Parts: sequence; structure tokens; C-alpha cells
Amino acid sequence: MIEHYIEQVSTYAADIDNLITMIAVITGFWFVLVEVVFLGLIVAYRKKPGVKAQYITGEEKHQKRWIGIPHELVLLCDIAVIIGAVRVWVDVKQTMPPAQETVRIIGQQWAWSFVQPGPDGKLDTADDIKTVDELHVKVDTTYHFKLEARDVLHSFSVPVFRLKQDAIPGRVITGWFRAKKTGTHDIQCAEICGIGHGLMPARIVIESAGEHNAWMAAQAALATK
Amino acid sequence: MSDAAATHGEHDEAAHLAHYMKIYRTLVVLFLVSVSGPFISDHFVHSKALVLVTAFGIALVKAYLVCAHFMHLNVEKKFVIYMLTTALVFMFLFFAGVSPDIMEHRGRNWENVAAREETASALKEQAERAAHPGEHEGAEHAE
Amino acid sequence: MSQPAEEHAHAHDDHGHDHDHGDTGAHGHHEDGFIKKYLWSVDHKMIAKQYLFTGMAMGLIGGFFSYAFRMQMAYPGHNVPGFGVVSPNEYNQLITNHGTIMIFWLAMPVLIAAFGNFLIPLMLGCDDMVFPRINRLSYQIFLLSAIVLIASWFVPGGGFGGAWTAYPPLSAKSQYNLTPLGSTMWVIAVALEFVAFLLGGINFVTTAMNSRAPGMKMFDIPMVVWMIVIASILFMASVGPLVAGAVMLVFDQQLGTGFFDPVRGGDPILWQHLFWFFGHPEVYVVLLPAVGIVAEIITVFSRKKLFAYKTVLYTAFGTAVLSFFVWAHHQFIAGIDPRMANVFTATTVLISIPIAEMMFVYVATLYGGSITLTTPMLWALGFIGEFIIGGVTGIFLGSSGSDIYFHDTYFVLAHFHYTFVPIAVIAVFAATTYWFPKMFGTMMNETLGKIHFWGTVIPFNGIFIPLFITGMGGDHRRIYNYANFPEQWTPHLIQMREFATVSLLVLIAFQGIFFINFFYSMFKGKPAGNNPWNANTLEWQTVSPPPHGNFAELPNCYRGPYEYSVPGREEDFWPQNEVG
Amino acid sequence: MSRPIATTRSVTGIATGKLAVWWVLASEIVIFGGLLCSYLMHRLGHPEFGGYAAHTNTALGATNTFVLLTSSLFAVRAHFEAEHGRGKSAANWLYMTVGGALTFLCIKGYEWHHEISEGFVISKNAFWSFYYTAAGLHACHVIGGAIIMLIIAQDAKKNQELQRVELIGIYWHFVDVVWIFLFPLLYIAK
Repeated sequence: MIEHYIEQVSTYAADIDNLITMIAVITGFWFVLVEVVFLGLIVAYRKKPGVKAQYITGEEKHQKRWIGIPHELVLLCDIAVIIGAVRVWVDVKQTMPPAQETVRIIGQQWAWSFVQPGPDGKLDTADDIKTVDELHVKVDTTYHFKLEARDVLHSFSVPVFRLKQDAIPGRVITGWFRAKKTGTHDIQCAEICGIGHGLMPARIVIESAGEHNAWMAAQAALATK
Repeated sequence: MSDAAATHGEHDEAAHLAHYMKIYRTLVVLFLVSVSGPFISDHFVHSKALVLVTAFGIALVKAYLVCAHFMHLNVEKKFVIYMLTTALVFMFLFFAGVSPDIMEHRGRNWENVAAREETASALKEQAERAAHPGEHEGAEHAE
Repeated sequence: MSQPAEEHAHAHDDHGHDHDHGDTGAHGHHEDGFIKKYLWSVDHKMIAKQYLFTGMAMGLIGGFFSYAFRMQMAYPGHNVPGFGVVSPNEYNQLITNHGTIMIFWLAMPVLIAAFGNFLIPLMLGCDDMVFPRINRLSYQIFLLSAIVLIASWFVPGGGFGGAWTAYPPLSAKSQYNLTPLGSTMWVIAVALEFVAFLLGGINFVTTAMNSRAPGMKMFDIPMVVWMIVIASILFMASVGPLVAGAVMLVFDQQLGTGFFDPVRGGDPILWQHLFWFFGHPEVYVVLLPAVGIVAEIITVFSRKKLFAYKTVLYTAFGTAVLSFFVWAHHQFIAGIDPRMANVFTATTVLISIPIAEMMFVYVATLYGGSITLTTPMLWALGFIGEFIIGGVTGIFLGSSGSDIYFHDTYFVLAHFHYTFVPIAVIAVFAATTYWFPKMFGTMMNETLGKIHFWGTVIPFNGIFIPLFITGMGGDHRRIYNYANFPEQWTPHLIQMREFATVSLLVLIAFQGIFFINFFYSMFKGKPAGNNPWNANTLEWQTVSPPPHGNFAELPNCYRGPYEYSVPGREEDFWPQNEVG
Repeated sequence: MSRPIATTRSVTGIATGKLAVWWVLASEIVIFGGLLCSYLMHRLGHPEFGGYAAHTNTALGATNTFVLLTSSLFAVRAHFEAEHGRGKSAANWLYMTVGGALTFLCIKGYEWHHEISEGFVISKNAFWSFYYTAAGLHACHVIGGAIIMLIIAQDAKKNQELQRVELIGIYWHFVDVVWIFLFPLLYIAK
């Protein structure tokens, strides 16, 4: 459902979209059913001259069935939704595939900074590559990100990845993503962070391995200059 | 309620008063125990269990005595007790739901770096102070 | 009380907003004295009207704010007529105060305080609330809180702009939010408002528990009274941590304490828990009175007994208890431990069961009825029809997996507007049109009422269905201009935003009809008589409007509130106080 | 102002005023509960809080516990006298209770003065923030209770509104119970 509005670029985007579609089908069924019955009853039982309303307490067993059975069906649907939701959640947020690359993401008023390991392959060394408001990643590579905030809450959100995670000052939160298509997409801040909250646009550039390595080399060269 | 009580004789009244005094004396004794536990732990035998039992276990008993006998919850309608207990239970619920994030400083895929650093540096500073007590007069009056 | 004197009394109700600002001079010729009658009254009906008018005035302000920021959304950077160009800072202030007002100064005062005050003593057959002076104090504190909130917009630095959830550190430190005074005044205003509702709530609960008419058993209490009482209890039981949190936040702002400061041993996540531990039950605090109101109205206008009264009551209790177990679904991606999210997903999705059951009961009540579509009935049915949308879209957000995408998008916004608008607008209009005859003694105009109904409900869907779509397209909330985000600046999404804004303009325009109808009917409407709707509940068994003391003789109660169309009776209604 | 008839009804069998007081206490439990839960989580998560708590004055805190316990006894005596219709005597016991409240506040003031002058101010760190906020919130309840008690004592002296003596007593015992927990939480947990 969501893919009609926005591309699926990460590996788990389809899982999340499928979950949303499943919920849409289940809730859509109930929604249509209840609204049809509801509107139908309004039409069917409009006041007619000489016809008195029926006296139904709803307390007897055969009457209660009319709400009891749907109620149990709702419970079944709920269980299906919970199972679906937890499965997706565990995959996306709770467990993480092993990292091929690691990137540090720092939110501050009002910009995103990205720190990638330089040629030595380690974070927090002198040759780290730092960029602002532009994140370059390789396609088909599992990235772990370490999310931090300098001042207030921010939220790192990449709609095409279906990824979102709040950044909290004082904490390091780890997450992962794996892009499956090249391209350039938006990063939004999804947690109000002050006056410039709407002015915090960043871009994520997903490149092929060759392009990415070329970019890394250029950045490293810039840094040493 | 007051009318009914007024019809009781002098004897009942005295018994009632004696009951209040008895509760009060128990409370004072418990209070002394609750203070002495931590005192013993600080100055003689260091025991965390002793502190917990005397300070918090006895606080529970004291609170029970005050609630039951001074607030008269022992003769109050059951409903009131349920109502107050419900409020308390919600607080336990709050604690249970929140402590995995606040009390713990490390969890699945996250780490509260600031809290860990703060704890480490503060403990280090406290250890240094303990090693050189003379420099910190302020710390002494507490006991 | 004679009719002319009463007429005269109403002449000043429309100055409700004025006497908030101390307009007292010209009305001294009253017997009771203007102040004593309108500002210092201990009569629960007058206090209800005070709450109603203050709530409406605040609602108008909140509506104006939504107009300003919706215009900015559709036409960013353009001059908004009547406001000017919206700066990012003003945009944040507008959305923050819009949310705060609509929940704390419209939904709560009107649904709980105004109708609670008006209905509880009348429906229970009492002469007044049990603590009239505490009731008066409650309104006065509430009024003070509204004044503090309004004043906060005019202090140096401007009003608070950190969203109605006020997450620290943004809300806690002025170097981040740049509103050193506005943010503190905002917290104080909210805290005062809580105090007002705690006082009011204690009054409601005690009155309902202790002061029912002789003969009125537990299950003879009208549903709306039950719901307001459950809501008040829910409020009392959940607001405590946030009151403590408000104190902590003010101290963080003004005294430099470290409660929410990570480098001094505090924790910003703590506020989110304190806030949502209250914030989620709060949703049901306003929902329950609304469903109670709807129960009264659909039974009267379908001439039916409420289907399974006890079931409705149990589902309400179930909802209230469950609502304490779900709060962290607001924080799935806010940095809580991912394992906890699984627990909260389960509890959250399960809360759909009592709510769904409640809706089933209302639909079932219509079966076999004799339905007249009067204005109040239209509103009540509109509530059911629209609230279901709010309910089902909640499932997307309560399940953690899909919330990863939807969190803090316009989908969330549209979802909770589909719950809050039915609650705070549709149900309030239902209640106002239904009890207007009792409040003011005159009937509202049906034609104007129906025009207003369709003119509100259709544009309402026109606003929020497009916002569901922009949310699915990835629009995040609280961003003042999407032109900065190439993926959100597509013709399709721009069109949707414009459509929503135009719908809002239409909706606002139609509200004029309501106010014309309301004030015209108050003075010139035809007299209502005691029981214009042939209803059973006790408030309709006294004169309209009821005098001070409510009943000439306090009624006894002989049966439940929904004995409509009882077989073997000539009349299709059977008042609760009728002997035999 | 005459009292509404509604106030005199009592379907639950609990007098209306008393029922209201119980509801007040229920809402107070969650206010203090929220604050103390927050404190407790920090306390258990931060072992260094124990070191900070060592700077509090346990002896004075203990004295205050004793003062409040004793004032609770006075409050219950006042209730006892009121129950037997002796308004004047009840008022006197209430004044004694207020005396307890004042003693409590004086000791508290001395303690705080001492701590602040040593540099342990509310903004020092989260422990001191919680320390002053929790004890301060409690002290506000003590002050509020004392003021209400004085008002009630005025009426009780004239044998009016004697049922209110019990109500303020219940509230006072609650304030006492809160302190019974605050004392070990803030002073002893080292």
C-alpha cells in the first residue's frame, strides 16, 4: 500500500509495507462491515407512523451473541496483528544482522553530522570522514549506525527506508539498514527540536561500491590537504 | 458515628485512648529500631541487608500501623482500601514499565553513556574524598 | 423563577468571554449583583455555563491557530490573512498551543467540566454538587490557568513552541527553546488546569457515589454520568506522575535542576514516561464522556433501551484499566528498550476489544428502533461513524512494526484528529444541541442545525483523509515548510495539503452558522417546555431551565434510565421518577 | 451559605466529606508515587547517589520523623475529643499538632540552610534535585495542612464542624506516612 506513495529502498521496507497492508485488510474489513451495518440500520429503522420501537434489553444470551461473536473475532484479528507486528519489530529493531560498515550519526540543532571510518576502517580515529547533512552509503551493504544527539531530541528518519529512530542526548542507540537500490533520498528530523526543526533536511546518497570508494578516496584526499 | 461513640461510657473512652497510646509507643519503638539499624551498619558491622530491613521493612510496618489505627482504615469501608491500593498498584505498574529505560543504563541496542560516565566519575571522586577526608570538612557532619 | 428574569439572565451569558476579562461595571443593577450571579456563583449550572463559554472561547482561539498554520502548510511563506507571514518560530508556537488548547482547554472543560457539572446533579436528582464552593474554586483556577496560558504568548520570547508533549531537553532549557518565560508559563498553566480538574473530579465522583436520588441503584445511573465519573477517576489516578513531572520540569527550567539533564544524572526519557503515563489515559478521559453523551442521545432518538447496559459499563471499566498498560506505544521509537515495545504492542492492540465492543453495542442499539434524525441524533450518529475511522487507524500505530514508519507522520496526526474531533467537536455539538433546551429553556433551530452538521462533518473528512495520504507519503509532523524536502514537495502531496487547508476554511466558515443559531435561539428560540425530547432521565423532569436547587421537590427514582418503548405502555417513554 | 441537600446524602455509607478526603489521598498517592518512583529508579541506577546521601543529616531527619509521629498522635487525640463533642479540647490538640508541624518545618529549615551553605544546592545534580523537590513537596503539604488545621480549630473551638477534625486528621496521617517513606529513601539509603 505504502509503496504507491513512496519507494521501498531498504531491505525491510517491504516487510513493514506488507504488515501495513495486512492491518489495512483486517481493519478495512471491520470498518466496512460496521459502517454498512450501521448505515443500514439507520435507513431500515427510520421512524414510521404507527410502528413502535422494539424493547430489547440486550442482556439475554441470544441477544448478547450479536456483540459477543464479533468481539471474539476481533480478538482473533488482534492476535494476528500482534504476531505480525512483533515479527517485523524484532527483525528491524530488536535483532541486528552483522555489520559490514558502521557509521556514527549525530543530530544537533539543526543539522545532521555523519562520521564514517576512513581508510583504516575504524571509527573515532584521525582519518574519519565527516560530512554534514549528506550521508553516503554503499548499496547492498549492511550498515550499523550509532545514533547520538548533542543537545535536544532529534529523530533520524529515512522514509524510503521506513526507518526511524529518536536520537537522545546522553545515549548511543544502535540500529541497522541495508539499502537495496542506488539513488538520493531525503532524511527528515521527526522529533521537534526547536525553531529550525523544519530546516534540518539532509540527504542520503546510495551509491554502488565503486562510486562509494571513489567518493571515500576524494574525501580522504580533501581531509589530508 | 460521633453520636454512637458518645453513648459509650467512660471506660470505653479510656480503653480507646489507651489503644492510641499503645500504637504510638509501638511506633516509637519501631522508629528507634529503624534508626539504629543503619547506625549499626555504618559504625559496627557493615550490612546492606540490615539497612534494608530496618529502614524500609520497618517503614512499611509503621505506615501500616498509622494507616490502620490512626487513619482508621481498619474500620473503614473496604471500598476505600481498594481505592487506595489501586492507586498504589498503578505506581508499581509505572515503576515496572519505566525502570527498564531509566534504572538500567544499557539495554538491547542502546546504552546510556552519559549516565555511565557520570556514575564512574562521581564514584571516583567520592573514593578520592574518602581517601583524603581532611580536605572535605563538609562531608563529615552528616553522620 | 419568572421567565423574564431568566431571559434577562441569558442576556449576559454571551458576554461570557468579556467577563473573563473583568467586564463587570455596567451590570450592577441586578438583584443578585452581576459578580455574585455570574462570576462568584456556586450553582452547578452556572459553573457549567462558565466552563462551556470559556471552553468555546478557547476553542475559537485554537481554531484560529489551526487556520494560521494550515495556511502556512498549503501556501508556505505567503501572507496569511489576519495573521501575517508565519515564521518557523511562530509555526512551532501555533501548533504547540493549538494542541494544548484543544485538549486541555476545550475537550476537558467542555466534555467533563461543563457537561459533568450540568448533568451530574440533575441526572442524579440532587439540588447541587456536594461541594459547591470547591466547584467554584475549580472554575476559578481553570480560568486562571487559561489566563496564564494566554499571557504566555505575550511575554518576551513568545509562547512555548516545543510541541504539546514538551519533551525535554528542548522544553527544559531556554538556550534550546529560546522561550525562557513562555515555556515555564505553559507548564504552570497546564499544572493549574490539572489542579482545577482534580478539584472538579473529586466533586463529580463524590456526588455520584454518595448523593444519588433515593431508589437509584448502581445500574439506574445514566451512562453519561457513569462515563464522566470513570473519566474523572481515570484522570485522578493517572495525572499524579505528570503533576510531579511538571514540578520537575519547571525546576529544570528555572532553578537549573538536573532531572532531565543526562550529564547530571537525570534522564530525558523519564519525562516521556511521566507524560504518557498520563497522556494515554487522558485520551480515554475525554473519550468516555463523549461515548456517554452518545449513549443518552441514541437511546432517546431511537426510542430504544440501551443494548446491554452492563456490557457497556464493563467495557468502559475495562478500557479505563487497560489504558494504564499501554502508554509506551507513544515511545516505540523514542529510545525505549525494543523488548518493552513487544509488551506494549500486545496491550495496545488488545485495547481495541473493549472499544470495538462499545461501538458494536451502539450499532446494536439502533436495531429495531424508531429513529428520528434530529440535529443531536445526527451528531451522535456522526460520532459513531467517524470515531470508527479513528479507532481502526489506531491499530496501525499501536502495532510496533508499522509504527516504525508511521510514528510522527501526518498519519498519526490524522488518526488522533479522527478520535479527538469526534470527541471534542462532534460529541460536544451533540451534547450542546441535545441539552440546549434544558440549559436555556429554548429550542435551537433544526434547519440551521442540520446545515451546520453537514457543513462540519463533510469538510472534517476533507481535512484529514488527505492528511492520512500525506502521512503515508512520508510527511513528518511539525515541519513548517516541506519545500526543503524534495521527496515531500511533489505535486500530489502539495495538492493534498491544499485540499486539507481549503476544507478547513470551509469547516471554519460553517461554524458561524452554529454561533448564529446558538445565540439567536438563546434569546428568540421557541420555549422548550420541560421535556421536549420525551426523555426518561431526571434532568428532563424539572422545568427548563432548572431554578437554583434544580427540583421543586427532589425526585425519587424507580427504574433505569433507558426504559423506552416498554411493551404494554401507552407512552413510549417512562421517566425514572414516575411512580408505578 | 446553606449546604445543599446533596451533601447530606450518603449512599455509600461513608460521609461525603470523608469520601472526598479519601479521593484526595488517592490522587496524592499518585503524585508522590510518581516522584518517588522516579527517584527510586535513579537511586538504584546511580550508585553514586549513596555518596551524596551521606551528606544529609540523618539525626535531624530522624528527629523529624519522631516529631511527625508525635504530631500524628496529637491529631488522633484531636479526633478523639471531637468525636466526644469536646470542641475546645479538640482545638487544643489541633494547635499541638500545628506546633508539631512548625517544629518539623524549623528543623527542615535548619537542615536546608546548613546543606545549602555547604554548596549542596538544588541544581548541584540529580540527587540534590530530587532531595529538595521531594522534601519540598512534602513540606508544602505540611504547611498546607497546618493552615487548614488552624482554620478548622477556629470552628472546632465553637463546637462547629467537628467532623472536619477527623478529615484533617486523616490528611495529616497521610503526610506522616509519606515522611515515613521519605526519610529512609532520602537519608538512610547510602
